[in-house]
Amino acid sequence: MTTLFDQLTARGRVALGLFALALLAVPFFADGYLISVITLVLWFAYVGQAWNVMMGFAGQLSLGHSLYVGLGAYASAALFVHFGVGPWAGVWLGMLAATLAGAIIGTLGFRFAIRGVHFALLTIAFAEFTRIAFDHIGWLGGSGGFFLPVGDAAGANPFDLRGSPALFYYVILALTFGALALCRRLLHSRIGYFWLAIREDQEAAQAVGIDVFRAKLIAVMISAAMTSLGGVFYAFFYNNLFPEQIFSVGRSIELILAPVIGGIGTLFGPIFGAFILTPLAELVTWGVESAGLDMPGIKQIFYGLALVAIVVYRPEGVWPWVARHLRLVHQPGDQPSHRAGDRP
Amino acid sequence: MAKDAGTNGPTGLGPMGSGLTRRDFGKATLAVGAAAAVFGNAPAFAQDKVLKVGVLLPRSGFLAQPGQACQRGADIAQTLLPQLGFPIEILGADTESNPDVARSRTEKLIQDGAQVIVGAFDSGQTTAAAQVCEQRGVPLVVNIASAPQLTEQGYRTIFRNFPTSSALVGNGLALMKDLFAATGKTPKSAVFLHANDTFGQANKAALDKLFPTLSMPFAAPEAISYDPKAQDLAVEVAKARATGAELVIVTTRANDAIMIVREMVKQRFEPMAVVSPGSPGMYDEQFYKVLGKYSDYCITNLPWYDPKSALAQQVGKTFKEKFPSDRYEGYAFNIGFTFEAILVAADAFKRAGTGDPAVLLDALRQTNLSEKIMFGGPIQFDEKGQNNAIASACVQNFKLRPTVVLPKASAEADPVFPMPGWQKRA
Amino acid sequence: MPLDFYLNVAAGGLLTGLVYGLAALGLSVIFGVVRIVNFAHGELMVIGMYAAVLAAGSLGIDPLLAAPVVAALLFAVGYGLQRGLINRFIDRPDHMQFILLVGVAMVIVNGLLIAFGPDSQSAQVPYAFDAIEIGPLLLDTTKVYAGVGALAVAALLFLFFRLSLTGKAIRACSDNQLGARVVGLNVERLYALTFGLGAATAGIAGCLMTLLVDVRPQLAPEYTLLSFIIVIVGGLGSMGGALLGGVLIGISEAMAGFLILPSMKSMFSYGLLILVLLLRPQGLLGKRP
Amino acid sequence: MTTLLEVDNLSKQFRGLRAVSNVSFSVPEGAIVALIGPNGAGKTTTFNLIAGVMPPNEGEVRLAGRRLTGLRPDQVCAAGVGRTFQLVKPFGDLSVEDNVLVGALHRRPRIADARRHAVQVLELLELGPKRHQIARGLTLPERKRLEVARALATEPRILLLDEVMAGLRPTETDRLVEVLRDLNRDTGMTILLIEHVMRAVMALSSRVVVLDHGVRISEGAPAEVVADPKVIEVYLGSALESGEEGSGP
Repeated sequence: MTTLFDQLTARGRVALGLFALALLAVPFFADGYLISVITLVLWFAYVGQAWNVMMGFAGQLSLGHSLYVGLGAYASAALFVHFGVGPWAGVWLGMLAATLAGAIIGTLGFRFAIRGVHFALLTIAFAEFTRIAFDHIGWLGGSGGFFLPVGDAAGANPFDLRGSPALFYYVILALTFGALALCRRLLHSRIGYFWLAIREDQEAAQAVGIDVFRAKLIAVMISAAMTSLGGVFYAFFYNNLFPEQIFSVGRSIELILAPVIGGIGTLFGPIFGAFILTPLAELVTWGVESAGLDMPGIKQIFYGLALVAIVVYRPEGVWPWVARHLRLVHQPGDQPSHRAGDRP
Repeated sequence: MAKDAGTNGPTGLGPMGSGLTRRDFGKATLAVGAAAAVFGNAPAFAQDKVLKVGVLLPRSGFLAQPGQACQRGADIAQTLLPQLGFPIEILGADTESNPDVARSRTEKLIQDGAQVIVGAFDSGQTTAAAQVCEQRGVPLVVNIASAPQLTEQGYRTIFRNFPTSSALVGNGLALMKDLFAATGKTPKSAVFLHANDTFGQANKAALDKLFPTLSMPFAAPEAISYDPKAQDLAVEVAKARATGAELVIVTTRANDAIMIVREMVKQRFEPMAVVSPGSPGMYDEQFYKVLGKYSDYCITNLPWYDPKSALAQQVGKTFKEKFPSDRYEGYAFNIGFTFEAILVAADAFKRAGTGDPAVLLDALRQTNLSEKIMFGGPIQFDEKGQNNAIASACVQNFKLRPTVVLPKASAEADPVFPMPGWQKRA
Repeated sequence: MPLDFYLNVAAGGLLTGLVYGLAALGLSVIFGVVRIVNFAHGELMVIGMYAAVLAAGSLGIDPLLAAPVVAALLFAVGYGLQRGLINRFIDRPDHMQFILLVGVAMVIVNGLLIAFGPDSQSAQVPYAFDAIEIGPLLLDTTKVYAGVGALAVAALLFLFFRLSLTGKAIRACSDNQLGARVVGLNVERLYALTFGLGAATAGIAGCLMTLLVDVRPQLAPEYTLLSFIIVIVGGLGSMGGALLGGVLIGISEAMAGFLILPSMKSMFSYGLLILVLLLRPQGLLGKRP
Repeated sequence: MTTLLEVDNLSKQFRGLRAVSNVSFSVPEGAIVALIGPNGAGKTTTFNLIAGVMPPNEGEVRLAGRRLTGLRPDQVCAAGVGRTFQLVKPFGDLSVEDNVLVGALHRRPRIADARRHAVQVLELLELGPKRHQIARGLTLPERKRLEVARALATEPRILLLDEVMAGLRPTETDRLVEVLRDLNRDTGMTILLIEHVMRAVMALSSRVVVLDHGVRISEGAPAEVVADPKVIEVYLGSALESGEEGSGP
């Protein structure tokens, strides 16, 4: 689980290229169902990537990322419905709101030296707090839900984010690749190295002159802003918002599954994880159905067992393992004895 | 878009699909193509002897309870409708109470050949499905979902045979006036307790809007909203009691109805009646089981099956055969609307003679169904796809059974108002 | 508003809060010793609720009497879970433990859904609608039984940790794991025992809870979250803190619901949680790390 | 010789226990000064007070006349103090080069520039061949050197080394002593070190400060200090008391 894993070999580059091409071509050969599923996969890949900035890079566990999804979604939807402002202008308000929320949570949490599980719970608390607050904001529909007018499904109006599934597909694909590029850049930047240092050892990071508070705050803010963009997409993709759903703890959990399963702190982990999980869910549904098991809930049981199996047997995530075995990345110099002599 | 290029039609699914192993599936770069092989078969509009109905319901997750109740309506429809000359084949799907899943399941249903979608109990999941149906031009017949926006958002393929929350509350309040008139007793004040969720808030909005226009005999009730996930409603009931209201109006979900009545009994709060203007809860099987004698005399003014309707009786009979250990009344509401939604689709298909979506949509628009289960005029849809002719009945619990007491014509018994005190019950 | 209204509301909140506190106590004990945050705690509690409902429904046993048996059952579940699965995650990072337990929770909730169906079920007790009058107070009999039961179990647990040899060994283990190993304690076994005890406590809390609410599978995540709030407010790893947190949340929710808007009362709890995290991150009765 | 680091009347209490008590000493520019004393003498606490890990109850620290007390550790580093930790704290999952790169980034915001500098520092500490390895895979002596390299990469005016020789074999110690001496000679790097290994202290330092129970009991050239009866008593006493090798407070 290191930065080294994004050092693709020639083989890795080819695989990535083919993968990207396949994704670009999807709407030309796939049917509506597949497009829908992959759109969902990409959405989780995107927000997973955003979450990974905070957890995978800077080592700060957030279990309340639904907060940023919701803020982005509501801000852009409100501008669109109430003032006729298009989503790409509304994005800025959404990002501003989410960044601000991230800054508040980060400032409070980091100033008061809240770490680990406690920090994670602080993030949940803020998300839940906001959910209940939004339940009571009549201007945004409250718990009754906030509805966007439906656009023309046939056309494609990327400026208002109204149009066919293919349009949404390409938008989320672009976002996913954009996030990948941004994260790659971040990871190889000064702040990126600072984050990794903080993730590894906060005290040592401080001793080499890193303003830990500032660096962590930046991580939260970037992560929040990126996540809110996922929220904007969500709002216009689904055309309705309910605080109950968008701010729910369940969504926060769903959101971190892809990067955790794929491999925390790696660039391709979130994408890879999303491409495992959603198809896994579909596969399980398909398997359960073709086995004639008409038991609501059985699918989630298999899914839960699969999750457990993955974290038990692939603790560092599936991507690093796959990448190693398929030789998609360069191996570290010579094989170090992993975890052998951690502390003298 | 070259939709046909990479798909292999309905025949491609069988052997290839089952031959696909988990390992093949895991290979990232192959997954896209492989998934296309498994899931990708074009909609089959060829065989038009039977209408394929995709029934989308939250059968697990947070809404599992009503979702599974609705599913019984679909099961009955599958048995009964072909006997009545409506050939249908139901494809079921579980939304897991999650709009993301609702969306992809809808796509899958259409992919598997569903020519019409019926669902999805909850407004959020219904809009997720509506989105897909709109894009694919496949009609969506809503069984239950009351958010007014559903038919106001601009979808052209949506049909709703369920009242909007404003219609629901309007009818409910009107029936309350009828009740006071029929019994000659009128409360002087009321309090409104509601769950603060989609449905509860829609009810609240409708109540606020309609109340002034209805010239009710009491002042606008104070509203007390509570968290739909609350485990304990002692405080809420105490607060309601403190207002000194003579009438308690509730919009509940399921368990909260039980909690409210139980708390009222314990706190010895005895209003003239507990009335719901159309929410689930007080006619649920669980309500009777848990509360026993205290469940009696509670009133729900809601769309209900007309006990005099031949179709309703037939559905009731089929229910008895299929679920001998359960009571029809406890599930009738969810079953009735789900059954009717499927019936609406089947009827349109019969008239259209084809499952072609465009033709089917036209046929749906011209729906005029008088042979039905629930109270109200013939099923017809306005230009937005809303059926405005659904009436409500005043249903009061007697001897642990929901009993129609109003309208007079279909009444099975006379209303009792005010209700006898909690302690005075045998 | 007359004073007795407030008193009634507060007393009701106090009694319910004690049961919440007991559930949270189980969570706290597990964290204090094993250092694992049990994200499937509410699920264990709901298993206890179903067991109690089953006992009441099929055998006519009062949930209060069924509690010891349910506790034994959940002890076994907890012990097995720790031994078989969780033990190997003790040194793994928080998020890994989290996902593991999320997976476990998913299996439990949906297993219950398949086994018992989605409809809520209740344990019928003859005193379900009774109330006890004490001066101006009018208290639900069920709440009084549940609250007193919770207090009694908490006291027993406290005594166990103070007086019994095993209890002392567990405490030693939580203070200094390495030290415990050095003096020859079987840490793995103690961990499993602790997890079992925590689960059993959740099971008993579940039994008591069936007196107050009807059980359905979807309650589980709610209880997990609630236990968390309470434990953080009271202090992770502190036994008294869990009870105090439960009572505090119980009363403050009740009062907030009464004075402001009931649907906003959990917002109050989260507000309280945020305040405590900021002002006293170790919780009201927690020790500074 | 001008004074670079001044420690002025520093005191720190932990729950009534006086860990450091009115300690004063100074480190001249370009010198190597050793801070010695038995276990629990307050050496590491003094280091932490200098590095800004915690604030002192009394007194202050100045670097070239500038007050360091009250600054956060990263600000102290920015002021020109590089430090290592007694229990090494490598960034375990990063490569050796990246570990040092993080230090170098402090004064060289451009990655390429910082990386060049990092490689130079690694060469200096003879870690060049190991630079692509994952840090957690290094041996203890290598990790000790990595600590020094990372601190050095921040281009400090003074280097605080906390027991970098502990746990090394005599040959390894000699090697590191040589490296440090070269560093001091070639670049004029000022060094303050906590050390138990007297062989290193004698070989490196121009001055020695002796602490016991938080109090400075002696100061002077190595040979003088070793001959100081107070120092001998303290060392003999503690050797008689326990003789164990533990960590400081």
